[in-house]
Amino acid sequence: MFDWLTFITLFPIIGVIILFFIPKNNGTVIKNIALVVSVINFLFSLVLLVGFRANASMQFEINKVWIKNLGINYHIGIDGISIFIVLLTTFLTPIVILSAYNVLKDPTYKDKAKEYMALLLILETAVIGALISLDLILFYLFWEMMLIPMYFLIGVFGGEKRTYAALKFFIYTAAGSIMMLVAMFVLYMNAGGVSFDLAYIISHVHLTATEQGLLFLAFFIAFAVKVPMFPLHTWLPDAHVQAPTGGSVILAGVLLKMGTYGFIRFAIPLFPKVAVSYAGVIGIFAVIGIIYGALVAMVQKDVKKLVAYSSISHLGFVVLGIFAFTNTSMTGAIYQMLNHGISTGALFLLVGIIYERRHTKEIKEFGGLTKVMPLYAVIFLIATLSSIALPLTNGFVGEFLILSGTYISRVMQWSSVLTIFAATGVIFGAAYMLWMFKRVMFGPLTNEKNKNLKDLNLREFTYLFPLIVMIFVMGIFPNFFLKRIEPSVNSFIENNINTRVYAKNSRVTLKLTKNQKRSKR
Amino acid sequence: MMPIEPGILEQLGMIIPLLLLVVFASSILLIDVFAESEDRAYLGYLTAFFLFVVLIFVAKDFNNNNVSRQIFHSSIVIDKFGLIFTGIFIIAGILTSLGSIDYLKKYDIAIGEFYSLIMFAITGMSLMVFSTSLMTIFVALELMSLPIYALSGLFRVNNRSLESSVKYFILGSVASSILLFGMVLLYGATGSVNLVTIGNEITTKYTNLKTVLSSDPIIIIGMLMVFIGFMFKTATAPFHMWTPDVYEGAPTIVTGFMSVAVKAAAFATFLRVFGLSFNNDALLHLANGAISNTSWIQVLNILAIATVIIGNLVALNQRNVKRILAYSAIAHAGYLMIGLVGYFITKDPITYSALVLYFLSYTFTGMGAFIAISIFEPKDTNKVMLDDLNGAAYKKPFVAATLAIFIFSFAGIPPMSGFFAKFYLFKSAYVNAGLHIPVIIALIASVFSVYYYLRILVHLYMKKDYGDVDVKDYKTTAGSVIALSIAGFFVLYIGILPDQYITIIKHSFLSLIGG
Amino acid sequence: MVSLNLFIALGIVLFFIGLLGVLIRRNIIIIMISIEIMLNAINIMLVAFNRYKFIENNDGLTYSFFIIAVAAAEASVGLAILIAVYRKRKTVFVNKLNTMSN
Amino acid sequence: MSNNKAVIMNLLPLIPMFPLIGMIINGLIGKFLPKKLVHLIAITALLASFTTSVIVVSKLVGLPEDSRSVSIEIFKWINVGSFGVSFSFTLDQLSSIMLLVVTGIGGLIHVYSVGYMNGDKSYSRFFTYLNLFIFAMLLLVLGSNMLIMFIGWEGVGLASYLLIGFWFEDSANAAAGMKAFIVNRIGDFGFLIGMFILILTIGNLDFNSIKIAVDSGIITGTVATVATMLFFVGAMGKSAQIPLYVWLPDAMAGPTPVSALIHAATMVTAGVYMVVRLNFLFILAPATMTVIALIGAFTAFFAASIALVQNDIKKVLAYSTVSQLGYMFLGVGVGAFGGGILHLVTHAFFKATLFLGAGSVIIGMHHNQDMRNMGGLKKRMPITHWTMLIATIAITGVLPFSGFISKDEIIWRAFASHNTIIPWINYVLWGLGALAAMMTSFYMWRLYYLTFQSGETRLKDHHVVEHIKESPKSMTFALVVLSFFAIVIGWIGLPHLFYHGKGIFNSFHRWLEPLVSESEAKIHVVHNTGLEWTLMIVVSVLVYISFFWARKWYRKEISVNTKIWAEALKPIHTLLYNKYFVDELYYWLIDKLILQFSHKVLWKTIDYIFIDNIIINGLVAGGSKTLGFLVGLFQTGKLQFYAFVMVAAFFFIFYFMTL
Amino acid sequence: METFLFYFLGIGLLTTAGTAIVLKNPMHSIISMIVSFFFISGLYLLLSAPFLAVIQIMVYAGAILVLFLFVIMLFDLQKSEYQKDKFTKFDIVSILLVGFGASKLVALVVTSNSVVNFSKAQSVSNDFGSVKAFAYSLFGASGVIGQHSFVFEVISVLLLAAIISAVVLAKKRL
Repeated sequence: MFDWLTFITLFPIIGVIILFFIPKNNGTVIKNIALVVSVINFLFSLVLLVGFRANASMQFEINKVWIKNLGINYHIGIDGISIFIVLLTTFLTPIVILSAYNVLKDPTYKDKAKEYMALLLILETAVIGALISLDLILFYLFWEMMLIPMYFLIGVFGGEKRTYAALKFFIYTAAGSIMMLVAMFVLYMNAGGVSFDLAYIISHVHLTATEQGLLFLAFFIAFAVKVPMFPLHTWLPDAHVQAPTGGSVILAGVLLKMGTYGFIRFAIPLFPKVAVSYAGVIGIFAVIGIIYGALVAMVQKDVKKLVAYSSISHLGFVVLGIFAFTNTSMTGAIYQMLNHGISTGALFLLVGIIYERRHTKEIKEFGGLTKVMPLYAVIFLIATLSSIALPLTNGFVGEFLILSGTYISRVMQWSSVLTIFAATGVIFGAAYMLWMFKRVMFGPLTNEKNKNLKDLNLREFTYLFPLIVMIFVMGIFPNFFLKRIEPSVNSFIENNINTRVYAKNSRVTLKLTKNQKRSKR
Repeated sequence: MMPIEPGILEQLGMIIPLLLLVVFASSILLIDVFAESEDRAYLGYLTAFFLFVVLIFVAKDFNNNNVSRQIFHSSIVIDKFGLIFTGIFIIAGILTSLGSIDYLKKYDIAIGEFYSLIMFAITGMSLMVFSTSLMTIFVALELMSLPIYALSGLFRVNNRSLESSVKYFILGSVASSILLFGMVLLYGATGSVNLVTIGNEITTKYTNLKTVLSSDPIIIIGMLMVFIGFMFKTATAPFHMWTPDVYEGAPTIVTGFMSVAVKAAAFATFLRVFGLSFNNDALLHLANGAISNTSWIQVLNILAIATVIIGNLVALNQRNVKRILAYSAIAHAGYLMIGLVGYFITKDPITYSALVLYFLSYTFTGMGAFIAISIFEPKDTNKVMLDDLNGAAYKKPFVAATLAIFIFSFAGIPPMSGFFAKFYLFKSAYVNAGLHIPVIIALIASVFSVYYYLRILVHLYMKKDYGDVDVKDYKTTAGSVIALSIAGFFVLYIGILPDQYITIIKHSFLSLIGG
Repeated sequence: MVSLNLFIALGIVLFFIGLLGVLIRRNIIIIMISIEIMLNAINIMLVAFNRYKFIENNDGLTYSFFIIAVAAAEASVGLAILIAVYRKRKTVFVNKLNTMSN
Repeated sequence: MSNNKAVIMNLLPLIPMFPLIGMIINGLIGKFLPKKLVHLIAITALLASFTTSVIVVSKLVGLPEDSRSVSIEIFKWINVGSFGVSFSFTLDQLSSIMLLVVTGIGGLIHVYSVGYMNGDKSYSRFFTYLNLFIFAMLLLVLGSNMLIMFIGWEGVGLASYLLIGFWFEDSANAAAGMKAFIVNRIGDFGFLIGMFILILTIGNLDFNSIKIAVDSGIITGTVATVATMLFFVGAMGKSAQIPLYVWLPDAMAGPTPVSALIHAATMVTAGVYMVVRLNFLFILAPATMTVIALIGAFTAFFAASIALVQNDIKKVLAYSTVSQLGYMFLGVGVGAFGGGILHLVTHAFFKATLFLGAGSVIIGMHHNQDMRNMGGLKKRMPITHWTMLIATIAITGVLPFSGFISKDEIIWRAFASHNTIIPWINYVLWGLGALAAMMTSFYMWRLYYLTFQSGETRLKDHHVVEHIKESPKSMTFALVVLSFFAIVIGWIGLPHLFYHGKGIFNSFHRWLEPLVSESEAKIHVVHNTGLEWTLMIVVSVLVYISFFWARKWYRKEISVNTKIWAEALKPIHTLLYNKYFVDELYYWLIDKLILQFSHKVLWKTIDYIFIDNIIINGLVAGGSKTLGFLVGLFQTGKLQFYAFVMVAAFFFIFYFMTL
Repeated sequence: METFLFYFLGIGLLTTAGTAIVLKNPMHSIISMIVSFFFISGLYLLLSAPFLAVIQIMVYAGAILVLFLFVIMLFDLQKSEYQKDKFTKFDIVSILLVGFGASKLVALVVTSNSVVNFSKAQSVSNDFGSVKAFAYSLFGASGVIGQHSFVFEVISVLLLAAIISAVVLAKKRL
């Protein structure tokens, strides 16, 4: 049957090649082609969704030998966990490309449209590749490949200190993932030195406790840098502040998810015992991330930095959800990954719009924009509400599932205390987002320059509208998504946590409620 | 392996590639003499063509004869190991000759000798790799070095170029004489200069390092002298000091050729010499059979780690691009050395093929990078500072793009061949040879290397925009474009599908043991 | 009777004298001469070994013959470099030639 | 009988659907429609949902007494693993009352705001937000599980945020809106954790499954206490009780109909509704009940004391609302769930009248809200004057009016119900209740006399004074209807003290009987009609004294001795006027604790200095650069030095090998 | 007699080599170098390698050092020029290092058994060091490749390369 996954991964590259032949100066043709390519790629990914059956098995699986001598094979596939993140990527890329139309108008980038579009498309390929690969080295290959386009996006198209931010981004991730490579060697060696295939290694590896601990730490650091988790997060604000709008939307929307996805796909299945025994500690770091991110966001002067710190806080929730190891919390975590991609993506697009008009990101420069840009205000409000998890928006479903799942988790130590502290994030979230919204949108229109700002034009509305629709659709009809995510999560927890860690088949993850107990008796 | 003495003609038949090289080198000279037109560009293309012809012969040899035979009284052996490395030298030669057309035109040096010297150097290198006796190695070493001394001093009008050739000449001669001194001592102890006989003599006479040291230290001193000779040529840690100055001073194209081909030749010969004659347990094991931690492999290991660290650290705050690439060459020599130690410990096809794959990838990456840098070199300065590259990407997008590919391949970032080369090397060293600490140090050091590699890209892409890039004389003709596209293509191709190359290389391993 | 190790000792001492010459003197000519000394020392030892230990063939002799030839080649290139340096820098002293450093 | 159920089933989802449709239409294309059409859409939406709720409630009345609870599931919202939540509505006795109150008063206020807002330019936006509020409130009321209630809960929070900050040009309004939302959010935090506890213990959040769990003893005392305490935190946030009341006075920044609808009648009562809805859970936790009662009583007293000295008419009414909510919680706290709901209903009507009256006064006075410049509006705005008078009488609790019935019921139950934890608590509760009642009547009559009597209007601007005239018909119509109910509505809940029959008069308690009787029975109430009469008389006397006192001071021109008294009570006055400096305390707390801390400590030191400068740029980047520089020093460029290093290395290695 | 001859030649060689590297004036050191070559050819004769002795004088001394002389005369260094080549502190360190290292090395080598107690075999086949032996090894006998003829050919290529390099380096205008 036609190998859709590889097709979707490589289709953007075809787009890049087509772009290659177009002369540099007619920017619009380049932009349109890039848009068409990305939209087509999104439609093809919908084919994936249609063909996806809501069960726990790995679907669209291809397993061909790639490098026999090194034991690396081209083993790809998606299941409930990764399908929607792939869709998120293909969904966000056309939006970002559409949003980039007038970024490329200002003189400094006038005939660099081709590079900008090519970088975005390559980024899409790398991310989808990483999401679908089930071979350790194939994943590592796409994981590192993601760095190049993002580096150039920040470095060439960024703000003043772009080179510093781009370099910091690159080295942070590269340094983090070096130890993961060593860990992969050890795993390969321990599993008999035959292949780097994930399933093969999981079934054939038997490590001592200390080895498992060290290797998990190596994987953990690599993914924690990407998430980013508390102590390793200082690259994110710099990267976001300097990155162009499109770059930071993709960075926040998709690249950050690679960290959390990495936890679920690689770190936990490989070392379930360690993951469970350290779940509490990781939970603490996640909660620190939530509260720290929220508090620091509150005092930011720069809108983009504020949204950057807010995504640190949101991803803290996701990590908490993952390491609670209950099916509600993990499904919620995966769902929250999608929500964060959409709501923070929308926020960055909106910040980008006012940046394009006023060329400043300082909050005090704005104020009372609602009078001048009402439609913009409505969309900004909806995005803010989704970001602070108001019910009937997508944020609420994710956060509620994570918090309720974490609360009832018996695997993670101190899970109830952590949930309470994490729930305070809901308050701080509302505080800094609404305070920012008030300072930017409400209040008197004093600043002269804001007086004649134009409201959203049609193009801007067209790329924001799908996000708004998704916010409500995912808020009101989450079952469509949850139905597909859940079976994979159940089987994940079943064979990674219940059987391999607790080795007895008691449904340990969920504290047995009394009436369930009674019904069981 | 049965040394046989077929007739002269048949023996000559086996070394056709070498002969062809010499013939072509001299014919280039003749053509140059009779040519009237001032412009010598066509010579570049001609050399490339000649080298390509030789490459075909090498490939033909590689496919049919599977048994390697020692000829000319076992002074050389024609085996797949030698053929593969000759192939690498020839590829480097082709890229150099194509890349040098523009470069020499920029410095308006119109001499044919440049190309013939390149050819002679390649002959020297392949002879070195084929030889199994120390004497042939010495002569071949000289045949390789003399043209390089001349080439590095090509810009007589530029102080740095002269200085680099003086330094290279004097230190090179001292190193060769130390190598000779070692040879003499070994000749004294074992009665022959043939590597295999030396090896057998040592194993028959002595059983472990302690007895060798106590009874016949001359062997150890001789071996050490040869070791030092090679350490100089491969620019390993304490003996690397000449590299930055020589690479910075020499013309960029020659630096490229030196950093890729000369280094590869030195490594290959070192592998052959120490693999055949000194890799026996007499020199490695202590009385109680355990591997002694004062054996030469241990020394090599320590030097390798030192090279990696020095190479990466010092490069961090260099401003001259050629000097950065010089230190990066040292760093890569360090990684290769770790691979070599891995090979010596295990002597299995995996570590061997990792090593050779790294050379293949490094050839394309190194040559490509230096050709691209040579295009960006401002006229008559023989110096490429980081600031000379500012905004160059918008003047020459193709050249800058290929340079970016090579830079990422140096840094070992996935789609480029550098990633798989580095990955395979470190995997074989870590998994097969058990060199845990050196690999971890190397990996950490390679993260530092990302910093100074990306600095080049920063200046290329991020420092200036379209408007304010002043017109520089970066004119490129077909030669360098072809060279860059060949190098770029292979860097990407090996990066994505390295499998068939690894199998070819593994195939060549069988003959090495027989040698 | 003169035994082998005397010759070898002589060769080694001569070799190190040559090496010392390279390290001490600034003048390139003298350095080249010391390199020649080192090569001669090697020749002496070669001949000595061949004469005392491996009398049946004269490999040692032919090697030293080759070494003389190679030394000649080296010397010619060395002097060519020296001329080029002198013509440009008007000096033959090596410590003047250190424009390149970190 | 079964077709009644069927009718309810398919009509019930329509009720919230109408305001939703109204909101969507007004939201999307309201800006382009003429003003008339905009408010027409909004009002018809409300009217439709009111009529359907009347039909539905009448059908419910038709059902037999014990099965008056119909629920319908529209679609499955979230189900993950064992935890399942679906969008489903339930109509039972309690929600029917709330339904009528919300749609009824909502409708009237929509009519009223046609007049009030006709000058405003973002007319359609106002009605969109109003419809959004009604939709959210209906969700809250009709929701059959805690999560749907939570959706409504936060939905009304959002609507109040939008409506308070309706005139966003003035940053004070926007700040008030934000403050309201954040304080509500703090309450919702408690609500959320409570829900998690329920999920932990019984696996889902449906009200009837909670009831089953309570009956079957799955939910023990401790779990119930913790859960109910947390739910009460949520209630405190939403219904502005002591610690979290600060947002309500500032919420007056919104248009007056908003204050009337949201901050008097419906939203703020959500907390009380939730407690009554979960009465079977709260009853299990006597500790929480005591806390609720205490906080209720104390809030009543505290808010009333502040209202005494406020000069802004809307501020007085705001603090009066806080105090009346305090009463409701007092009632519910002591177990008088029915009494609490009754007071909720009566309060909804007379407080709405008061607010709308204040609104028309403000319109009349051209948006001047300070009572000190009002006075003498009796003859200029007769209808507003009479309706306000009726509502004032009702709120102060004079016999025939509704206020007295419900408030007195609560005060009596406060005294009569026996508290297991602190036996003497009921005296304190009664005392606070009585004092609060006294203060209520004082500040209400002070408001009445200052605005309508005490001589001529003291407003400086004579031009405005001439033009004060009665508000248009749409406003006065709502006032008249509401004031009528302010009198009448109390009668349906007459306590058995006055009326023993089965008639309409105490139908309210009988109506709520099946829901609350079981838990109310658990509280031991003293039955001593004589005592009940005496206490009632004592309270009425207190009310009359403060009425007389206020009348003496404020009826004529502000008399000379009021000034003497004011001087004497100066310190207390300033304390009360500045609202016990609570707002300043909160601001200092937030500013110092959170903003400064996170700016200086979290961001600047940890993030910026510690991680970035010291570790990354300092040790890693800086360290390696200096190291590289040091190692680089060896590169002297002198050839002899290199040769020397080579020879030295040779000897060193040689020495090493021969070790 | 023979030992006397060895010591005479040996010491002569060492002293002349020493003076070659110590003397300031390059002319003087060249001359002392030529004298040392005479001592070396004497040693070769001692070691019964007459052909080599002759080659040493003709090729080494005659050709290579004469080349050096031409080059030096080409530069006609003034006295003041090469006087500047003074000893520095650094040289003393290297002298000490090399001296110590050399002595240790000699001590070790002299005692190692592949060197010690080998006395000269009396009778030497007549063509040991002779031209005939050389011819056989270089050019091989009737149809059989000589033992070292391959290396011989390579050296011819090497010389060609050396000539070209020298020309390239010495050309006035490229």
